[in-house]
Amino acid sequence: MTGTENSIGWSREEMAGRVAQDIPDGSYVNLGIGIPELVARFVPEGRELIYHTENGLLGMGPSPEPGEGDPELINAGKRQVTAKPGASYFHQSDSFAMIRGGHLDLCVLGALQVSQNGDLANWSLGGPDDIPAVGGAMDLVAGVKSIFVITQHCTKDGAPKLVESCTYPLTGLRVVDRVYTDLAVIAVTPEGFQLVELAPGVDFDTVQERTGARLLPIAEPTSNV
Amino acid sequence: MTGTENSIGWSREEMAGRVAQDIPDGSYVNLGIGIPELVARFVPEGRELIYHTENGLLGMGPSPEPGEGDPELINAGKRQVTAKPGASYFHQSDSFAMIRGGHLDLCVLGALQVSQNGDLANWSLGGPDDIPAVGGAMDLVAGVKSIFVITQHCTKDGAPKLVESCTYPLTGLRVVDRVYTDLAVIAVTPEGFQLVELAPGVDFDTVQERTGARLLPIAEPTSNV
Amino acid sequence: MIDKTRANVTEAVREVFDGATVMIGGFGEAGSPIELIHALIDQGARDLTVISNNCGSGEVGLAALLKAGRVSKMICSFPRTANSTVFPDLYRSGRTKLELVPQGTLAERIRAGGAGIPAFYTPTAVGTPLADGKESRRFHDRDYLLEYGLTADFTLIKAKRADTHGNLVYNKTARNFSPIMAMAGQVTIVQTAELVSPGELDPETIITPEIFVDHVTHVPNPAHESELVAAGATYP
Amino acid sequence: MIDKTRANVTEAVREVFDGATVMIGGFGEAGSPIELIHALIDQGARDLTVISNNCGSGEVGLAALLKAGRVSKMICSFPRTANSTVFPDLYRSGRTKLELVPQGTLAERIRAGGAGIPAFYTPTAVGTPLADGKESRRFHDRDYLLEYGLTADFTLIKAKRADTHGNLVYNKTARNFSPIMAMAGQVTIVQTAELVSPGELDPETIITPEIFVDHVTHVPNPAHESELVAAGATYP
Repeated sequence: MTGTENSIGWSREEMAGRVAQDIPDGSYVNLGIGIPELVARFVPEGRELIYHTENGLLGMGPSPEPGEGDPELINAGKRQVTAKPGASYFHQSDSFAMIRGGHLDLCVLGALQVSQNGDLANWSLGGPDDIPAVGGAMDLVAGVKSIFVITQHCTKDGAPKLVESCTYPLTGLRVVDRVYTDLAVIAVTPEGFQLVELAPGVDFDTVQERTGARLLPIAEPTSNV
Repeated sequence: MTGTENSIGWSREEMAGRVAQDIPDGSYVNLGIGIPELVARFVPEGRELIYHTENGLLGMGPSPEPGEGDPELINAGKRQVTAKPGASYFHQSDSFAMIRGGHLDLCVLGALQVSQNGDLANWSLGGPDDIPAVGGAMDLVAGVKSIFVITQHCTKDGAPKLVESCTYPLTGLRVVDRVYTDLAVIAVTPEGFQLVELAPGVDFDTVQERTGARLLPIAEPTSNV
Repeated sequence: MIDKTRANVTEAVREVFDGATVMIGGFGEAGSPIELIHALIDQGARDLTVISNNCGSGEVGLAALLKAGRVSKMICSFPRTANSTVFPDLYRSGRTKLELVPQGTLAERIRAGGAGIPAFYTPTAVGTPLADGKESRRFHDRDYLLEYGLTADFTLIKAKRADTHGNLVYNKTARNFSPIMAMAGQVTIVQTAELVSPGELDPETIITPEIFVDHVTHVPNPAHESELVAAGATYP
Repeated sequence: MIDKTRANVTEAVREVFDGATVMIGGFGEAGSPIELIHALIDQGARDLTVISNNCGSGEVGLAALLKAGRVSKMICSFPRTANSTVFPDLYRSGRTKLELVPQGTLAERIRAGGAGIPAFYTPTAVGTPLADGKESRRFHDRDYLLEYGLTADFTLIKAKRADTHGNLVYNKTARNFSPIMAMAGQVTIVQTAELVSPGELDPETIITPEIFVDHVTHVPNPAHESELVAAGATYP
């Protein structure tokens, strides 16, 4: 299944835009490093979102114009950013008080694997020669109210990233609420992975085939809920 | 022994001045409510002391001139104060991080009783109808590097305040380093109360008689220390 | 778009419910959100647990809330003050319970609650009556008590200046418990003497970032408790 | 009288001893006290335990201290960076040990150390390999890990502006770990881009009060790590 990425389904930008659609107005949001950073480009018209970067800034804005950055105004990915009107700076203990204390509404993270009960692995391949590095990922999944994962549905080798149980070292237990992939939007429910939406031109069987755990079909709306 | 207060020995102002002599230049100091507040008036020439008030100010200055105070610039006794150049404001958790974390050099407190092993009772008479109120006293004695007590040697009824063991509810265990009274300066040592200095016109026997525990004489200077 | 302003103090405290836990900022009169407290008296919520360092003075502000019989329990460090008779009467008659907490432990419990820390160890109060019934543990040859984080359904605080997003700065020692109570309140309600637009506060100087704040209402000339008490004022 | 200024970075780091634990501020290059670190390399102390969020980049600053073989153990959350090869080599060859701590737990452990809290419970890392060997406990139906406060013999940080008493303010996200490390260091050593007299900093805006600071030295134009690395600089 090598090379299937982007041949069908959503592009990275479309995945990010799809995540953005699901973020309510006025949310306080932390975006992980990589694809999650793209989400900030797609805030739907009429909504105001406040971005938090765990190295100590609430109200993060986009990258600075060339030549206008400050090497000491950076995001968690150590890239230069800007501060919007209403922004504030704070130290690491206060920043993680926001995270651990449940004050952030949403965190969007990348993943190596997500299990059907919501376990997340996204910080280490667990190789004996790897330099382990965790940053704030474990704090974010332990503290933020909702955790969205944005990821290609499969690895570059075609292996499913949505699995029955993770084989890589865990970042947190039962923490993921939704997964946004190139093929579909999938909710993590008490019954397991449940399809929410298919990318255009993608059918249920294609997604199930590329998912390492049972996938429940889209829930039919009921009149009694 | 009623009425002995101030008939011999140091006045309250002299006691406060005597405490001030023992505070090294550059110390960070918290002064308790009451007689301890007087100490601030007696900073010896050439020394700079920085006063902390636990409600959130480092660099506390004297009372404001009449009409120039701010009801929101107060000390722990809820009296209006001023802020000196170099002062800073902070919240309660940061203020008690200074206290509990051992960053203050000295706290001067009043006392109901001090025991010969340094236990302090200064927050409650323990009466059944008393409204208990503790404030920051227990945090101060637990966290500040040195605890000096300034107090009349005996109660108004003539009962000793320096005792073998406290009968009033404790503020902290083994916390007092020195006691400054109207009659003497007394150190709390592993062997118990040890006289450091007598007030003018007061002799050892007078102090021992008014002390509820054994008093060791002034340590003779030795050539081998 | 984000606008946390509420038309007045009445709107700001509308949601407080019977039986709620309410943190109220202030050390003595400094930082006490008197106008919000008076609105809470009018609002009528009862059986409240109030977390505040003191119990007010005279018969205004927090003392008036107590006198109105709305508080079933106080969690505080120093319920006695010079002009305080309301709480002592309620306490002696058993109508209001008291949990007495050392001031630094109270502050740290509030911060812990806001920071997602369920419990921590402190050296404060070891060997005293306030350690009774508490778990203790030895670290590095010293004894410590286990203390638990505190949170609240609502927090009422006073700011000097706020923007419409809820970023706050305070006035001098009125800061005291307000920043940590803002963190620990599920719904944090702010009265501010000045109200400005986002961007008007220097981001380096904001003490309470907007993420901790829910409702902001403009009270341009807040009363000082000591002046009300001196004038013999009562509320309502 | 109080004057904490030191003539230069060499004087400021003079007391650091072999085997010391040293906290170093910064997240990536933001807030990294490069000139103090270089002075520490010249000073020669070895067998250091360093607590810092990252491990530096290129062969300047913290990476240069590591490369000079002075660090026997790193306590950090993210030792990998784009231009970092020094630490990986030391780690794989076993010459520098690593204690990996989640970033928020690292921050809270440092604050706890500075605040006299010996230990606290956190939900972070429960169920992960970083919980191995750690004590856990259930509060309100959720599991938490027991984590211990961290202190240091010395803390090295960078300020934007300081007064001669040691009151500090920082620049934007360079603030990061510096205020809490200032609290947790037995001796806190500051390099500051601007040096002023007491009273020139607004007391409402001071981030680190002077009580946490021991030595202040004026470094008017601190280097940026990324520019040094881009220029291929090495130290010494």
